[in-house]
Amino acid sequence: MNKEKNDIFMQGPIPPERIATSIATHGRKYDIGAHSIFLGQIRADQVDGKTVRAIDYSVNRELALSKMAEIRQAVFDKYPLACMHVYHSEGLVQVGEICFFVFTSSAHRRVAIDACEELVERIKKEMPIWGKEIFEDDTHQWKTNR
Amino acid sequence: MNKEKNDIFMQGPIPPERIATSIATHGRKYDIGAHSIFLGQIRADQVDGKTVRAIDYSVNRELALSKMAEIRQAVFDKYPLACMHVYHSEGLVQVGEICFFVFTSSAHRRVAIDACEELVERIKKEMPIWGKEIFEDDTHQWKTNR
Amino acid sequence: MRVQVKAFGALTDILEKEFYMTAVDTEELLTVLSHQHVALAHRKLLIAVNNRIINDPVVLQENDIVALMPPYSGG
Amino acid sequence: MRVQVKAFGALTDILEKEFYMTAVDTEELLTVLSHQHVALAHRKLLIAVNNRIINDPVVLQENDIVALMPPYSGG
Repeated sequence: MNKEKNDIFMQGPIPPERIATSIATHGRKYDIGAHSIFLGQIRADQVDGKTVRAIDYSVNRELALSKMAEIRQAVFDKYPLACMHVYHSEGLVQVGEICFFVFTSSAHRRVAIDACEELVERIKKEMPIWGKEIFEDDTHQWKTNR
Repeated sequence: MNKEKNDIFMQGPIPPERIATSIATHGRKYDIGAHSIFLGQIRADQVDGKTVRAIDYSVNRELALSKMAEIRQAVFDKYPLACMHVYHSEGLVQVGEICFFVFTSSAHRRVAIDACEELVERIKKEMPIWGKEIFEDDTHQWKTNR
Repeated sequence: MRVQVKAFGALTDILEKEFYMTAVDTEELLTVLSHQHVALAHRKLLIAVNNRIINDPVVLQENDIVALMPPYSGG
Repeated sequence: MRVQVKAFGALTDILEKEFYMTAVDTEELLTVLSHQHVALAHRKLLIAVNNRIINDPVVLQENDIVALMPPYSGG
């Protein structure tokens, strides 16, 4: 599958270097005073004595990309952001690895912080993504969001 | 000046690689599900037709370190955090560079996000740090926080 | 009408990921599938027809794509 | 009492960063400095004696360290 415009999905975990690169890139934007970043990481949750070793993310890609375009537009309309970056993993992500990355930048901190939080909540609630928690014995259960 | 225990001050800008390293280090902590990060960056503000080219930060170091210990303890007491990292620049930081870095990690997102925001607000308000805005013509004015 | 059905998330433990079936509308489609797969009955589902979420049953056209989706759990 | 005074932030445009002076208490210290440096009068200041912020005037001991600080502007 080709990288489409506005595709937020990365195969497997999101590398920490990606985050450093995003930050370094914005050093050239002199109107930015604040960045807010959220990272989701796979937890080794215990369920009935079994331990999660990975989450396998699947996506309704077409629906997801149009929903993301809608969320992106709504957040840009609401907040005077200089930048917005969103990545979400697709496929297998091991415990301790990053599966979700939201990055907002603005002149002042309030805007970046609020927009970042709103993106995190909306993406978790509205994006057609499903996490399959894989236990150490290779059985699974489907993640549910609170 | 030696790096003391709990010293949050870095000479000059905070390198983006530092942030990537912090994130990568936490990949070994399997009880973490969320990281929240705030970054302050030097803005090329315009004041009466002059443009800021850098901020020179000075610190009442002894007071700052005891205040930081107090804030750190209060935030750890209030939130079940897995980790907390704070860096603030001392000395000269050019526009586009990072001067302030707050990083919190926890099992669930709410805690990391709220703790990060509280740290940012408390540090800006309570830490004896002063920013001297240096203009392109080498004149200066002292920064005031809102 | 013959339509393509795509199953997502936990539904892929019950249904094939993609298959074809015939139904007049989304209500009939769900009724038929629930009879064939008991595990499907009383499940909370989101339904999209041609990548548009529907809240009420809709009549199906030939070659429509019907996505059956459990509650989202990304992030 | 002879005390060490340390000035911070914008005050370093008015005062030396570190100097010694004699005063009975912090109130006298401020009064003397304000007479010497008009720019200091009516400025909002935080005062720490031996790294402890004081809200009311305190009597000074020999070798105390008095920090004079304008409002903070970190971050």
